[in-house]
Amino acid sequence: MESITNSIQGVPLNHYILFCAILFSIGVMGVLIRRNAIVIFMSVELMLNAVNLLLTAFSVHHGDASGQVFVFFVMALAAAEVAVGLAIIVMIYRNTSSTDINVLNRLKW
Amino acid sequence: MDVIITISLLAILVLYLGLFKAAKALLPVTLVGLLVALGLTFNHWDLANNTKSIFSGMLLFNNFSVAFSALAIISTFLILMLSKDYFERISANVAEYYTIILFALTGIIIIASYHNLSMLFIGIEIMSVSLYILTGIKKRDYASNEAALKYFLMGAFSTGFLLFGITLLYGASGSFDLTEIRNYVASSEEISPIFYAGILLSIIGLCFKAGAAPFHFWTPDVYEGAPTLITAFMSTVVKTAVFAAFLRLFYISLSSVTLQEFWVPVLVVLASLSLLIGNITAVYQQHFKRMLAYSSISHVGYLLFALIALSSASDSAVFLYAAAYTIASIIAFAALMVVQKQVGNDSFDNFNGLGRKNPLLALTLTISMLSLAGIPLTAGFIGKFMMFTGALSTYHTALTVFAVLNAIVGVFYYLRVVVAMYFKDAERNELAVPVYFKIVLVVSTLATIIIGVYPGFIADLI
Amino acid sequence: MNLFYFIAFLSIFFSLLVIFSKNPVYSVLYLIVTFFTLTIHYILLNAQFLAIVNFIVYMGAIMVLFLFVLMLLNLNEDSEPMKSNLIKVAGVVAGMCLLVTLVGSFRALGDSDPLILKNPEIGLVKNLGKVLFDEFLLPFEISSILLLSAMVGAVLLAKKDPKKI
Amino acid sequence: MIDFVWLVPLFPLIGFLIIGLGRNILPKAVAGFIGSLTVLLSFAVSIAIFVQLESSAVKTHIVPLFDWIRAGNLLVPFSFQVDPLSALMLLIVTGIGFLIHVYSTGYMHHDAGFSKFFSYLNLFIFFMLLLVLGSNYIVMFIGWEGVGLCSYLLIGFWYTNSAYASAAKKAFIMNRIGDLGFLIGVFLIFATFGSLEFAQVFPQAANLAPNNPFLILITILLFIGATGKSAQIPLFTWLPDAMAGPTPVSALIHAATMVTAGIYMIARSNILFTLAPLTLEIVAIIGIATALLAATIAVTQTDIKKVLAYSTVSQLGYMFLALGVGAYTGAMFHVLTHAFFKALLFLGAGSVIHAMSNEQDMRAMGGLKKKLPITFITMLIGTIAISGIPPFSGFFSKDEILAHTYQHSKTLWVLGVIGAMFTAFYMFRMLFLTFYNKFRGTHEQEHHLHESPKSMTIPLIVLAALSVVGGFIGIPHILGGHHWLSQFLAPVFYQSSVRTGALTLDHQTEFLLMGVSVAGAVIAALIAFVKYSKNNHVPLADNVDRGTLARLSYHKYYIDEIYDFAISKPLNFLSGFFYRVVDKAAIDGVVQGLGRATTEASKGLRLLQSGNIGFYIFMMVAGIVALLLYGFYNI
Repeated sequence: MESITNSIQGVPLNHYILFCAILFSIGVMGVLIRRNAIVIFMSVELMLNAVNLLLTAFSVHHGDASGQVFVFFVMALAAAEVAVGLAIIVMIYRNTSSTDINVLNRLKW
Repeated sequence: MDVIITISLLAILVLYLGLFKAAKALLPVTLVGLLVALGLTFNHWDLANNTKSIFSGMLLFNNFSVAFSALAIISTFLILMLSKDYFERISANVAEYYTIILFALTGIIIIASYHNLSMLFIGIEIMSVSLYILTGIKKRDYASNEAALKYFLMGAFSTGFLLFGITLLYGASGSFDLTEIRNYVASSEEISPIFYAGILLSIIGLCFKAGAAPFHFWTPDVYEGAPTLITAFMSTVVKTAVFAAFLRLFYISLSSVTLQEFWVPVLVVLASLSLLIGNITAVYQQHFKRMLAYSSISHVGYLLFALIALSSASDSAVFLYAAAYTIASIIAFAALMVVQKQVGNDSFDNFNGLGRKNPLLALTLTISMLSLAGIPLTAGFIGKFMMFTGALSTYHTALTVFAVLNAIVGVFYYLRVVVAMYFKDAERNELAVPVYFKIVLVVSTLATIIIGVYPGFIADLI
Repeated sequence: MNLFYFIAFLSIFFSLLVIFSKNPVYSVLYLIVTFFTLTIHYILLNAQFLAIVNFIVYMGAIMVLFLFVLMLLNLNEDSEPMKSNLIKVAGVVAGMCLLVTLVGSFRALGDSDPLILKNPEIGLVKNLGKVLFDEFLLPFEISSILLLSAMVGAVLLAKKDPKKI
Repeated sequence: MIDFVWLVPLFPLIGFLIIGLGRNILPKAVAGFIGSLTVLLSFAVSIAIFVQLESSAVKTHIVPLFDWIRAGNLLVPFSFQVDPLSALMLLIVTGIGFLIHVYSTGYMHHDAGFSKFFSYLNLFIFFMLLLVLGSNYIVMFIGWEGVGLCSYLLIGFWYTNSAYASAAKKAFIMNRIGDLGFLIGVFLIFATFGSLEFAQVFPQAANLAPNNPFLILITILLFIGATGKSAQIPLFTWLPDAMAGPTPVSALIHAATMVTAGIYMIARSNILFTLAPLTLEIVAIIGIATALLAATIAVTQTDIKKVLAYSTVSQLGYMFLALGVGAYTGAMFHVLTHAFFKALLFLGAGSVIHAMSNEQDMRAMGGLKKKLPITFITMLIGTIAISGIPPFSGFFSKDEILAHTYQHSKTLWVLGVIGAMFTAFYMFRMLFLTFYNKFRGTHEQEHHLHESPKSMTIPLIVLAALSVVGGFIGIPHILGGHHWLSQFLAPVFYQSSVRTGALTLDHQTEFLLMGVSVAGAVIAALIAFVKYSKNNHVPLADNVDRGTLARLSYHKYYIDEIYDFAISKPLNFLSGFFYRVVDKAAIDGVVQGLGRATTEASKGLRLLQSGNIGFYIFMMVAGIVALLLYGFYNI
């Protein structure tokens, strides 16, 4: 274990921030370019994970455990959100036989 | 804390009542439970106002929290009084709806009393997840489905930003505790740039939940698609709670002068955009509910004034405005539910001639509209007045002028329904207004006028 | 040190595949791989507890749920309508703008302190448990409301109504 | 009694509540009785207050009720200020309000909405009293908004007619534009002086140097508010349309009380305006321009109420002229006398309309002198009073205004005299068209003609008496009086009068000025007499009755020709031009254009709400990027 963790010695904190920002932006991009509600939702999960990693990095940086505890809460949230979100998608699929978000635009103006 | 426990236990109790098919008892039990919670809330009232945070700094249940929790509980109480026979028409699982509303209320009380960003986050998520479900409870209704999906996808998306913001605040300051964050700001010579970015992203996340432009896009569609009772809940209790959270974060942690110089311009832009988009778009709406949705965006704009002019008076300004807005909106939604139920459609034409057939309904709705429009001697005027004087005392003259202009536009569309009720005739039958509705209408109207004439007793609370 | 960059590269690569693969099922699979690389990141940071939770909850439970729903709804490549190329390009451009502004406002391209494991112990279950059940006890308990609410709601929404009411 | 001033607005409020809540239960007689009684009680209290104030050494009393708004350093108490100015307004509002209530019991007797009408009327009185009693700008603003609301409700009272509803809407929009100015002005006052209490703002303002830019801005904004409420250029077009409401409403709201709120407000804030000479100049110019414009339009109107409406606009213009030249007392004097004779004229017109079975067109009237003797005599008195012929009340107030104007600027004075001539002309025209010569209506109408009931004629007689003697409270020194009103109001205008100085005309000039304006009025009245009574000229659309003309003697025909060529044709043209182009096209067009622009913007903006989630998220991301860019440049 020691040897593995040693391998991050010397990685600047900024590179973690940069990396997580990239992952986060990829998630945003996914939300923007896909039409399937499930894939959009998956992209949102990607965004959350990027933030989780960043939280952990900060936690390690500050030597403070609360960041990692927070990640734990975020995962609980993610589980709850996934359950509800997928239930909504299933419900809609029953009514419209589609998960395409472009089909759903009757409410407008 | 006992309030949170009471309400969550109440939720579970209601769930069990549903299991035992005690459908008749659901509403009374819920209402009684809310009254108990309200009593417990007032129990926390501290005249000296020097409450300490509890649970290792997780919660700070001070007078601010008491006031906002009480407002949330009272509004929920009033809204639930409108729910008699409402859920039964939608689905067989009535108990679950009460449960989820109560869970949402728990979340709301948490975000009115958090003292740690993790509590803020969990509170907001309890509230949001419950609302996603409530929006979609008309399972076979296409509009409700669509609203639920829109709300859910955009809500989850914005949660990402809120979370990112919190993360950055943590990354810079090394703590989730509001006081620690303030100490970081006060003690560090140079505040890290990621802290600023964290402020921006938190603003984005909270503005989404509150429905401020340009993060408002979900509001009209979701409000329209969701069942009216839930819309009432969302546009009143939820909005108030988000602003309580907003205010707490900014007042406790981010109120230093250098930071204010940074985020005040952002909020000025967001507030003006919200005012503009909300008011202008509402003008052309043909349906009452959608009009209310757009107008709620504009009210977010007014509420943001309190943050722009952040001071010790912001608490009572937001509280007063939120109370006025909440009460008036409850009247509007109650009237809307009556019309929707019996006419089936909420376009303005369906309000024609109500003044003659349903004088009580028409009168209360008129007062509510006057209050929303900010006409003097109603609560809404006091709210707007506090907001505007606050903004002026921090020399945001141009913004105030712009807001006053917008308020004038607001008068137009609010009075449209009044004109329809009194000045247009239509052959129509009297609408039956259930007793529960009448109670809510009369109580809320009285509250609107009392606050309007004598705001002292409520403005001095905090 | 190089291990971090290599894993980071893998994460980015697979996450790009997630959003660009046409078939939603592949997307899920790539996402699982991405999450696996993130698990490795957690291990690198010596956040062992999170690594395990990430592995079990995310890769195990959540992604399987996704896959399950995809299979249930029988969504494959044919049924997924793609957005027009213009929108795709616009989406990518917007995402890049977001990235640039994010990074710019973080000033993340400049020099900074290297990340040092000041206290290698914090990520261990023993230590986290102490913090979680002491300082963060309240949020932990409150989370149960969140989960309960979500459970009730998910059942409520996904359940098929016996008859039209 | 002064400490019980809150009783004054309380009575009408109680009346409103009783009538409003019991409007389906109370019989008409009871509703009318309660409505009138409450205002009478207020009037009694007002008299008591007035008497006490007159004898008391302290002229300004603040009666606090409760602390209304307290936020940070801002404290807005709900309190009333009793001083000569508000005591005077109290008497006008409650006194004339009472008479009009009594009148309405007769006038509205057959109306289905009788009780509703009285409840609105009482509510109006309540708000009007708040407006004049408030000791700060916020209480004043409440009254200001409240009277606007009541006026809106009352104009649209017969809402079944869509033209009436649209008139109500127009009045509301124009008033909102004015209110906007007022409100921003009030906010600026708060920002500048840190308070909204009159008692705190004015002493502070008195210490400022004249032409302070803030003061100029504040006063201009307040004046914009006044133009909306008091129907001045450019926001005057709502008032003629407001005649759609029942006639007692026109008399009470759109002649005697509400429309003078703007003058009251400026008179109240006199020190602010005195220190902003630029604004005063604007006020004077707008005032005289409105006076002339409205007077020319009134010349060709054929609807009896429209004539009176434009006349009101014109007289309000005079009051603003008075304010503009610093004659605050003169303005308030004219408010008072105008309240008497214009309420009288409106009520008289109402009596005529009542008798004519709701006919308002003067072309269908004529020869009513014998059928409606009381109405005729009282309206004659009113007409003489408004024309400024001594010794009736209008003479004194108008003369005072013109004298001050002369001292200020000769040009304005000339214009003022011309306006006064117009006034005399169109008022006598109205009188002759209505009461002289032969009846021109249908047989049914002729058969139906009757003098109005006592409840309507008694207020007319009282008002007529007041119109005759009302001017005696302000007899100028040169006529042997000592101008009681000016002495009474002196404490209110003290700070201003120190700066502006008194009237310094010598007696000769003053007599000359009086002579000119009286002569002008008499000549104008004579022209009207010749044209509309002797020659029986009826403003029928195009065709002139040649047969009638042929019978005229050569000499008179000659005069008529000259008159026609030199005065009548251009005048008619001008009047029509102002009516069609300025009133209808330009001002209404702009106002409607603003409304339409908002609607169009609304149509456009709502397209943003496309219903597509992808688009929404895209917009959100755009917003986020914009915010982050801001962050990038500002960290």
